[in-house]
Amino acid sequence: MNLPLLVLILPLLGSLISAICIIGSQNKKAEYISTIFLFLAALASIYIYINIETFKGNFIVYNWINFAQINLYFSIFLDPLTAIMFCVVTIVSSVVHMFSIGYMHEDKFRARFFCYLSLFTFAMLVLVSADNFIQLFLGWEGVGLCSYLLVGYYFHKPSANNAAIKAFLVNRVGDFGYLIAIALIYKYFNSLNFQEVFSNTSTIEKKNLLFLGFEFNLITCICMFLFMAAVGKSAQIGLHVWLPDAMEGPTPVSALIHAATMVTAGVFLVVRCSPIFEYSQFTLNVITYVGLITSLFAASVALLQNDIKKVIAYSTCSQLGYMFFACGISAYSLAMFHLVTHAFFKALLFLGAGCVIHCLHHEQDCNKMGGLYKKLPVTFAFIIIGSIALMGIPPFAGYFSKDLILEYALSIHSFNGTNIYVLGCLGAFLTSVYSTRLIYLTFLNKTNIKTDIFNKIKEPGFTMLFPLFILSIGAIAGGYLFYDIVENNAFWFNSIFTLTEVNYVEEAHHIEKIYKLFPIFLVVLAVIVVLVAYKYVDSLSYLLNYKIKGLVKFLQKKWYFDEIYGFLFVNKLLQLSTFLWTRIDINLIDLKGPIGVSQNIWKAAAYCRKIQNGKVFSYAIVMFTGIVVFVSLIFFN
Amino acid sequence: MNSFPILSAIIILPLFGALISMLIKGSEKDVSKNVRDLALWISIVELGLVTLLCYQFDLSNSNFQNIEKKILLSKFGISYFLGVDTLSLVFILLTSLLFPICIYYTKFSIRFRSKEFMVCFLALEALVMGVFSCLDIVLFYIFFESLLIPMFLIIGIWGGNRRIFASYKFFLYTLAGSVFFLISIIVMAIIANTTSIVELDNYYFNTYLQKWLWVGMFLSFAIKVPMWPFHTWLPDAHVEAPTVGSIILAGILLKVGGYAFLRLSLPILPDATFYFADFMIIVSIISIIYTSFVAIAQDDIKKMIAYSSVAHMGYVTAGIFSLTEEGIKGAIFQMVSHGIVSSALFLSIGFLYEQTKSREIKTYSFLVKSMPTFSFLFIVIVLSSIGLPGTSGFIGELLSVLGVYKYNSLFGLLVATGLILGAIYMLRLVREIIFTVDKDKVLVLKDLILSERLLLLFFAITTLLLGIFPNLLLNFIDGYTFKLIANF
Amino acid sequence: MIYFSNLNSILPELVIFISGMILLMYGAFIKNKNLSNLNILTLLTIFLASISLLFVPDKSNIANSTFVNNLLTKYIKLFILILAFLVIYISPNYLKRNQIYFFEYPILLLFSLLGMLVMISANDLIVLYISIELQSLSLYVLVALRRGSVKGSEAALKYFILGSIASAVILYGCSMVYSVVGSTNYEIIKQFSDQSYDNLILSLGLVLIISGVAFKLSAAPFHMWTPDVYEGSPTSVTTVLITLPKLAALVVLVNLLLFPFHNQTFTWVPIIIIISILSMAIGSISALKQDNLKRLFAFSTISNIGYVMIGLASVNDESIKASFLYIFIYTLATLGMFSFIMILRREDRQLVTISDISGLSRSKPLLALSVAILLLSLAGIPPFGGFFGKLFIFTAAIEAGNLYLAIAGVIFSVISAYYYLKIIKTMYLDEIGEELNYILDQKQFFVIILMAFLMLFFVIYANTLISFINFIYFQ
Amino acid sequence: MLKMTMPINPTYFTLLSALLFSIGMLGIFLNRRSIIIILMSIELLLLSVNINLVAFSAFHQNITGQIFTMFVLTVAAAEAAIGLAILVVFFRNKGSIKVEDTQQLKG
Repeated sequence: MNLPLLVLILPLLGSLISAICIIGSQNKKAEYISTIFLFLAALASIYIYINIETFKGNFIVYNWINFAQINLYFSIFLDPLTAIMFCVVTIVSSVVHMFSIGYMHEDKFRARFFCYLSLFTFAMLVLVSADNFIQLFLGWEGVGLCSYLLVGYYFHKPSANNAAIKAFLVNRVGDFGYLIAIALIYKYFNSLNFQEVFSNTSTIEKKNLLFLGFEFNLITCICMFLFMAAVGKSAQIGLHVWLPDAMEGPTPVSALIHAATMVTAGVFLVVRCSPIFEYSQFTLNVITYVGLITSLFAASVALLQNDIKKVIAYSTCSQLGYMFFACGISAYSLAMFHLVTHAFFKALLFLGAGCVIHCLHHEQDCNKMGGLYKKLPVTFAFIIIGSIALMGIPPFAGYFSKDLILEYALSIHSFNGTNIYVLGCLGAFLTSVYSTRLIYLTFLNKTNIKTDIFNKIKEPGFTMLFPLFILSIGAIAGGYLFYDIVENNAFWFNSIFTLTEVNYVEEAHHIEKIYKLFPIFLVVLAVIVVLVAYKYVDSLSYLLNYKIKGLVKFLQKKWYFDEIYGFLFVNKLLQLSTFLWTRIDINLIDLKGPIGVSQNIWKAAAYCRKIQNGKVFSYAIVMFTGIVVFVSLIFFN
Repeated sequence: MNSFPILSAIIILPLFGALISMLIKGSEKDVSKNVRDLALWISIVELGLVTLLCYQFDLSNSNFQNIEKKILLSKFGISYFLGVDTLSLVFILLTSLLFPICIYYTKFSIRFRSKEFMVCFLALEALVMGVFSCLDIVLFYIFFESLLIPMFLIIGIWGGNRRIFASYKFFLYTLAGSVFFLISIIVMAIIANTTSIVELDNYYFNTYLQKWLWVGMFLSFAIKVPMWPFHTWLPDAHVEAPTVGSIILAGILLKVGGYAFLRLSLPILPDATFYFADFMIIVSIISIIYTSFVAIAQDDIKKMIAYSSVAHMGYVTAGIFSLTEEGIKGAIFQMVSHGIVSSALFLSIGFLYEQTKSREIKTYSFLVKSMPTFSFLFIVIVLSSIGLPGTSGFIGELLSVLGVYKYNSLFGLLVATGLILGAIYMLRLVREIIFTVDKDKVLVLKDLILSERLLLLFFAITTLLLGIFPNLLLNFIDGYTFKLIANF
Repeated sequence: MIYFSNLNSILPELVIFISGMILLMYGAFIKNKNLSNLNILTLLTIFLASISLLFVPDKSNIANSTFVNNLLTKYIKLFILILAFLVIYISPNYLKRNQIYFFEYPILLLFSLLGMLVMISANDLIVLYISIELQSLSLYVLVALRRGSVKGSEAALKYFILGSIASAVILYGCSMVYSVVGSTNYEIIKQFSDQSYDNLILSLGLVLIISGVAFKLSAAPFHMWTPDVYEGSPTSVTTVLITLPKLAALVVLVNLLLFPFHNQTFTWVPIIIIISILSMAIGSISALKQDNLKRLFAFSTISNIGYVMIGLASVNDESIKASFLYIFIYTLATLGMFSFIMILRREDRQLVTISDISGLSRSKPLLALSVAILLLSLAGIPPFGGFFGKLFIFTAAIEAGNLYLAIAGVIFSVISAYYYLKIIKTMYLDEIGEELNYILDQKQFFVIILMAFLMLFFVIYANTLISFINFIYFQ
Repeated sequence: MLKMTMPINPTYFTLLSALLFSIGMLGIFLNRRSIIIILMSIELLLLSVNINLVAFSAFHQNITGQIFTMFVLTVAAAEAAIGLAILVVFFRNKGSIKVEDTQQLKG
């Protein structure tokens, strides 16, 4: 039996079986079967990752669509990039499956949850293992669908439904970009398979296309539209509005989808299409600066969020910014490295937050928590590990991936590089500020939970803590385990393409020591500042609420993006549609068209009846005028 | 040409059935019972005949098969000329599938005068089969026009409360359009001195004349499709028609317009088609975007679905007039998928309508609790109508967008925006009726009975099947598209 | 005796004339007592007349060519006799119930029939005028037959006044032609007009004659009398009025325009075009708001005559044949419709308005179905005969180059489809009204079914019919 | 022997008959009083034609015109008879022979 096919089929089987279990409503069976299948898939994908050499290649499942001499196959295309993504997706997914057994324990219909979760994993694997743009689009939209279903899992909550639709529609806007990119590629490359398109990108590089009178470079257009899709999926600035609302879904969902897998699909797309992106320097610059702005924007907004999950969501958004500007400076392997490590420690943070929320009976506002280190020491420890990895303090994985990006950026001595380094450090500083604030408010702060509830809090069960343990290994050891991704480029074989062959690690070593230590110094400084500020400066709340009230409100309101979009799109859309319906469709087209014409004819009929007035002599007059007209006709011709 | 005239049998069988069901006497109750059984059996035998036709149809040669020709009128050689190729076979198959389902479903929806209903319905089936299988342009016009009579009666007698207005509008609007088509037919017949479509295909009319003929045909087919400015009859017809009427109207009658474009406008008038291609795509773009916006503002479910069918048919006409191979294949695929999806949508609304007798969105809420299986199947069908990859809707839309993009990138861009708009009103509908919890709406609906579930399941499975294995259909229409593309 | 040698060419007219006289005597004796056998006798005479048609030679002209026979006239006469047979066949029941069952009715009908037969084969203006007068006068009296009804007498009065004006106009036209040509014979007129075709007085005379005949055809500017007369007169008389004189008048017009005034086309073609467009317009538009069935079908005749005129306006042989085919189909359909109007009876009252027949499809399904077929055929909806009539008319018009006429015809047929549809709607879509009287008159019912049958299966016998018309057309 | 003097130019006769014809027509349009006047004007129409016919029969030296006139006269008589009969029936039903009363059938 072909192993990669097995990895793909297992989640699908898991979801089908749990779908059947929904009808029988034996939730127990659904949980265990889908989790076991996922663990098997994880082991298989680790095995594939280890000896990628033997499994390399394209395994065709069946002939999906063929039209106009194009044959698109539904297939599993295995190369190092896919193998890594297989590992990340399956490991995190199996961990989340296990965690949600505990987390969703009291929900009577959790078979449906597991069905959606496994279906999501299957869709993600299809996306990752695509060998043509259409199958990637299939996985892309499948993932969007599952996020719609999972975010809207608690369908009795109206806010969950709205959030689900918002997520789906914003993703759809991104997919619109993707569809245009496909159409462009199809029109000029006359094929949609990765191999053919990547191989002759260099030949078409100089081609310009005319659009509404403007001259555009073809490759830049394609890359811009592909990047638009990535922005939509990875919630970069502009199309990020759906990510914070997606927190309506259960926490394991956010852990899996909004931390590790779906949001990284955008990065994966950019890395997968690196052969095209390399030829368009303009797009790479755009990616760099969008990544930078997003990381700063998300970090700044995360500073003052009250909801624990929203803070982590914004931190994901900002870390994605890091990955994107790593791709921007065509350090794709660094981006992948950061993606992998980030997947582990962000999932760890989310699941930790999940434990906290679970123990406090779905209380998400961190101002109402505090002093939990006494009650939940183990979760506290795991969240500490996760935050340290996030902040990038040396021994943990975060340091290796994030700081490597910053050091390499500095080492290329280009305008972009220095910008990235400076703003990256600022981002790192903000990251450490909000993560320490989060830890302080939830754990170290004096409790403002009512004492009777506070006493009843106890540690979550084994099924919830063991996944945390696995992820913490990843968060700690991730840096070492996956370091060879960055070490030798040979690992990537030819799945990533860069114009100039660069060895990132020893490039990064060239910069002076001081620049290496500066980000760590900033992070530690931030930790101390926050702890001191919250611990001893009692006038902090006064400072925040009055002194810099405008800035605080601005950040809390998420830079007013929601309001702008709400005004610009949502109710404008409704106004336009009612206008079109009532004004144009009914009054103009219908009344002027068929009904208008028939009314005129009806008036003519009434007029004719009036002429027929029954008087004999009027009939005779009409006859006579007829004769006179005909007689006069003779004279004229 | 084998001996047994399958095509005539396919047309005459339902007429024969209609005749017999006229003669059935007896009390109201058992007349309606055995008239329905008779009609069901007739349509199932019809389905068997169609499968036999498909079975013995060899895909290798792409020209017409099962030819039957008998001179009716000596003038211009107007003849009873039947023949079938892959394009018409696809639609004949779709029709023969939908009719038994509708007849079976009448058990729940048609309560009174079921004898007249079955007569109209079987006559409608015969005429639709005639439209898709005839090769003489006058015969095509005869079937194309006489479709209106049974449909007029179905909407008029068994419709909603404004049914008479709606049936009048439907009948006279389509008649007004198709009358110009008659003028084009006569002009063509006089000049080419033949009325068989096969000969007309290779007869060359001069371009100036082609443009006028094309305009004549456009007026009739655009109303039938319906395209943007001529679509105002569809929402009224759908809202007032009985569920079964809506299924046939959306599932098959809209396809007759698209089929007519592909069978008549493109092959016979290539230069005019090429000349008007830009105009047609612009109008289809307006159809897609305009009607999607209007659908958002609707509060009557059936009207919303009606407007969405206009948008979906916008993809069809855009695909056809992109004059590229994938565009046309996309258009045909979209027609089949829209036939299945819109029939399923109208069927599900029919189930709701049976229980609550209201089509307003605000009457339903939180169906997921009271009707879980219905909600699941409804969502699968809605996803296909949005055009989610993995469902048939996606393949149709993708190929049309690729085709239009190849023709002209700006148009391709605008057609692709339909992708976003389509999702807005469909998801809003799903949220309103299936998920929102509304305390004051206390009506509890019973979930679907087994036979209703099977019907919806059949449609859901077909959309998914066509989405996962589209090659079944795409290879099937290969022969036709190559032949058509040759003259562009 | 040579004079009597070619008697056989006027045999049918003789038979009708003589039997008319005999029946008149017989009628005077029986004084409305056993009128049924009087009726049978009239049917017998008509049957005899059609048999005698077989003996008429294919090609003959007698009485120094004032009376000509050819294949066309022969078979048109046969068709008129068949129509007359049907009309008389279905009317006795109606006459009995509406107290107009006098012995004069069949006899007057015979005499108007005689007038029509002579009119068709008239080859001389004098004979033409006399036959027109004979036919019109008997029809005036027929319309006035129902003594008690005010409407009947008013209709008769209008019909008389306007009819005699029209005859006066025809007469004046003939005198104009005579004053220029010096003879009233068609051949001599033809020779004269061949030499000096742009003679003003001649075209003036022609125009006047056309206007007069157009009145008989109830074409547009001269149509004002039709709705009032058809509504006022008893339905069986309207059935006569609506079918027979139209056919005879058309043949007269065709004979006149194609034989003596053949090369005067520049005068009469524009007039025919104006007449056709006006008739179609007024016929279809003013019928929309009608509620009375008889009035509605008056306007429907006007619009159908418009279509026939399109055929005539395109002058070539194909279009004239198309006109004959059209008027053949249309007369049959209208005959079926009017026998339906006669059959509509509830206890004592004769139903006339559309709303009276609401829900007919529930009470009398077969009757409703055949009426629906007739209506759809009149509207020109495809599967039925009417569509092929219109198809050939439009083809002929387009072939002759006047495309605008075809487009006008097509648009007006859409408008007219509305009021045919309105009747179908009342029958099928509306709720059922009170019950018709249960026992339908068998004869009328049979005629309706027969006509519906002819319309439905037109396609099957269409080819034989067309080739037959080609065969008899002016060989 | 009757010397054939220069015959009167027939155009005068056409003018005369046209004049009579238009008088008859006006008689029908302008009359608002009674129907009998309409009947009389119809008779006048027919007579005007006779003048024309007789004049031109003399001009063309053949008797067709006069034969035609004979027929016209007989027909005019028959018409007058029937017209009066219908008028009598109308009077018996309606009670008056004013032109305004003939307006029941309209629309």
